[in-house]
Amino acid sequence: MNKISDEQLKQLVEAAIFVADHPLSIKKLHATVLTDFDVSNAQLTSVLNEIELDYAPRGIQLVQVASGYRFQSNSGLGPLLSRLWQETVPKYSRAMLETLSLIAYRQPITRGEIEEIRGVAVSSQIVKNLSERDWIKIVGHKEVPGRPALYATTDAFLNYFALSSLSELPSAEEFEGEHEDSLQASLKIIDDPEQENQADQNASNENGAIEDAGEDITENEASQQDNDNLQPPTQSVH
Amino acid sequence: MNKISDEQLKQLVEAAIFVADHPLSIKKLHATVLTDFDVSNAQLTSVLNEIELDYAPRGIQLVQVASGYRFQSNSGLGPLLSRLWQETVPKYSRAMLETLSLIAYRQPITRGEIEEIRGVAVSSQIVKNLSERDWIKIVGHKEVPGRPALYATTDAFLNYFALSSLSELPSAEEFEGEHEDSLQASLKIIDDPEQENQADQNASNENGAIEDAGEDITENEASQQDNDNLQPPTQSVH
Amino acid sequence: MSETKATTQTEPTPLTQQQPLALAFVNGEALIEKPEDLYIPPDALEVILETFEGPLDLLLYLIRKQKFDIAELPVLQVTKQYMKYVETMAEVKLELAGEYLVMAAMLAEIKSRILLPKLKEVDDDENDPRAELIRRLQEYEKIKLAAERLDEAPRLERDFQIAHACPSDNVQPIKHMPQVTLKELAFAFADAIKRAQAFKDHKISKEVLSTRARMSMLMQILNPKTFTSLTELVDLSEGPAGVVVTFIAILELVKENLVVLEQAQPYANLHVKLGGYEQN
Repeated sequence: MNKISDEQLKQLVEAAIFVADHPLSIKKLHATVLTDFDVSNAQLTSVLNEIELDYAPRGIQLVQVASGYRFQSNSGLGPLLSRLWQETVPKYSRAMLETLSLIAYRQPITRGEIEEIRGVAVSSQIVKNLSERDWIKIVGHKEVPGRPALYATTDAFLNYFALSSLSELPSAEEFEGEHEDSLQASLKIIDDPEQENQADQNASNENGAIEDAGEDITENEASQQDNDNLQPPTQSVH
Repeated sequence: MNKISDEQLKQLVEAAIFVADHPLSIKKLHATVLTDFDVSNAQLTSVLNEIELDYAPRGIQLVQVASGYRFQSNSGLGPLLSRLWQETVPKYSRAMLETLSLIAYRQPITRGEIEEIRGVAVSSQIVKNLSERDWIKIVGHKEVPGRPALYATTDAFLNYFALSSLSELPSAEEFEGEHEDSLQASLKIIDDPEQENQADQNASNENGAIEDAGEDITENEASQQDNDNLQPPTQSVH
Repeated sequence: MSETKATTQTEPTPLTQQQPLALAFVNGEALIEKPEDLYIPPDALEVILETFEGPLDLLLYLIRKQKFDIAELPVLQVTKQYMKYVETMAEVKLELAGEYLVMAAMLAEIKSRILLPKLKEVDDDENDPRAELIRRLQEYEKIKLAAERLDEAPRLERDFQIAHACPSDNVQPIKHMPQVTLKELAFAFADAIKRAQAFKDHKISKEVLSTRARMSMLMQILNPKTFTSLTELVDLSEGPAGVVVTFIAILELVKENLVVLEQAQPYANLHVKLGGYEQN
């Protein structure tokens, strides 16, 4: 058994609690990091108390939980620390948007009815996600065999879209102009016969293949990226 | 933008670094826990310096590694703290360390270039292991026949060795001095054929017994053909 | 080999002679140290060779062992010793020998150039292969030392661990939900309705064979007590499409945990009854 100074003991115990995967009990401390040292329980407890006091004014605290000691952030900092874990939920799928729109425009509606209109099954995940976002809820059951749930939108749904009532839901026609514009813009390149021909010619000249304008652009971009990839390594070194 | 006192800032930054899953850079701190606060980089750096000093006498310390700040246990406590885990610490082979060193010091480098310097083939297993540990990555391809991959080290490599940048690796020039040889002086001696012959004669005459013992064994056990293959054109010299 | 054999024949030396002698001259001074590694039993050699990282490493070892300068590269002595290792290596570990043999050839060539005055004059300054070997040895030694240094450097796991604190219970990940506009919603609705109408316009007996309707029908045929054979549920008069719809409807019901599907053994008939699988 070796001797260890109070200062060294404090450092060792503190570091052990910080690096361990689980809370450390006094017993576990004795069995692991202190196994070679002659340390009494009283000595260890006093060191733990000292550490606890040291951290009192800091952003983390030494706390004792059922299985032992661990360090934990101040709960007052919880809401701010939550920002360390941010997750972006992917954009909603077409199936999700159509399901939501059918519930909004045709409520109350059963899952079967949605499936009938869409012609495909509605996945449970979609219903779950929309419920979790608090945009839809079950408002009753249809009195047909199986008594399927009837879905409707919530106030949270109205609030999100800044609607005061469902009657304010717009029809697609109200956006019709915009819709066409955006469609036209995206089709423009392909619709322009001259440009397409030119691209075609370029493609055939360069590699004898017939490619449309879209593919040509992609190819240029791809090779550009390749070149870029070669450059940075030397820079990132320093 | 809200105001935050230096004391609160210190608590928040400290707790954030302690609870985060990865090292936190100043940029990341701004983008997460500090997003609502009006904190200058100078203020943040000064708080980080304060925290560093606070922990100087303790069992853990604040360090800056490639991807940001983290707390880690004092290196001196390593052997004691390793008792917290059953598994033994991985050891790395010379082949792996030499390959890694070459990638670290000569990046970006191809496998062929590594093999040329080491004088032996680099096993795929080593490259695979280093890639799986996320210590090396392909950063491009060399524009020579076969377009071999160019390897470089990653931030994860620097983090593992608690380095904040490659410039913290001991400079390669340091190794040159370790066996300081005067190339000039030595070339002069070697260029003197008399001395070289003399040395050779000494070696073959006076050391003949031991050498012969070795040769005999070799000759007995290896086929004559093998020996011929090994035979350099020197035999005609004597 | 025959080189040494010739020496042995002209000057036979007893095998027992082992007193320390000047083996080489370094910077004009005789080096008196017996390289004890000159003779190694082949068994031990195999083990030792595995510790070398290749011909450059072996060469470096031979040079350093005798306290030579790399830059002096005592080609004659080193070549002899190197050959011994390589020969033994060829016996015990043939597949290793390739790289070592290339080096052996290079050493032999350098040696011949040193010893042949004619060749030496021609070659002199430019293109001295010894210079190239010295450069490679120095370069390799640098990396060897760098690797040793890296191995000694403090590192995670062995020398230090990351210090962590648990987030307090009220730390919850923040989810950024996707944004949806009224326009997207309106168009999604319009698209769904348009498609539904397109289906209707194209009539389609598929409507007759809707999976949902078939699911409801099956729910009424089946009972929770006894299993019904799959063959009883299929109406062959509906043709292949009907069989497919029935089968999909059953799978759909299984998915929704409304029926239980059982099979006694592979390829045996399937049986269905109302009820759900234990949720775990």
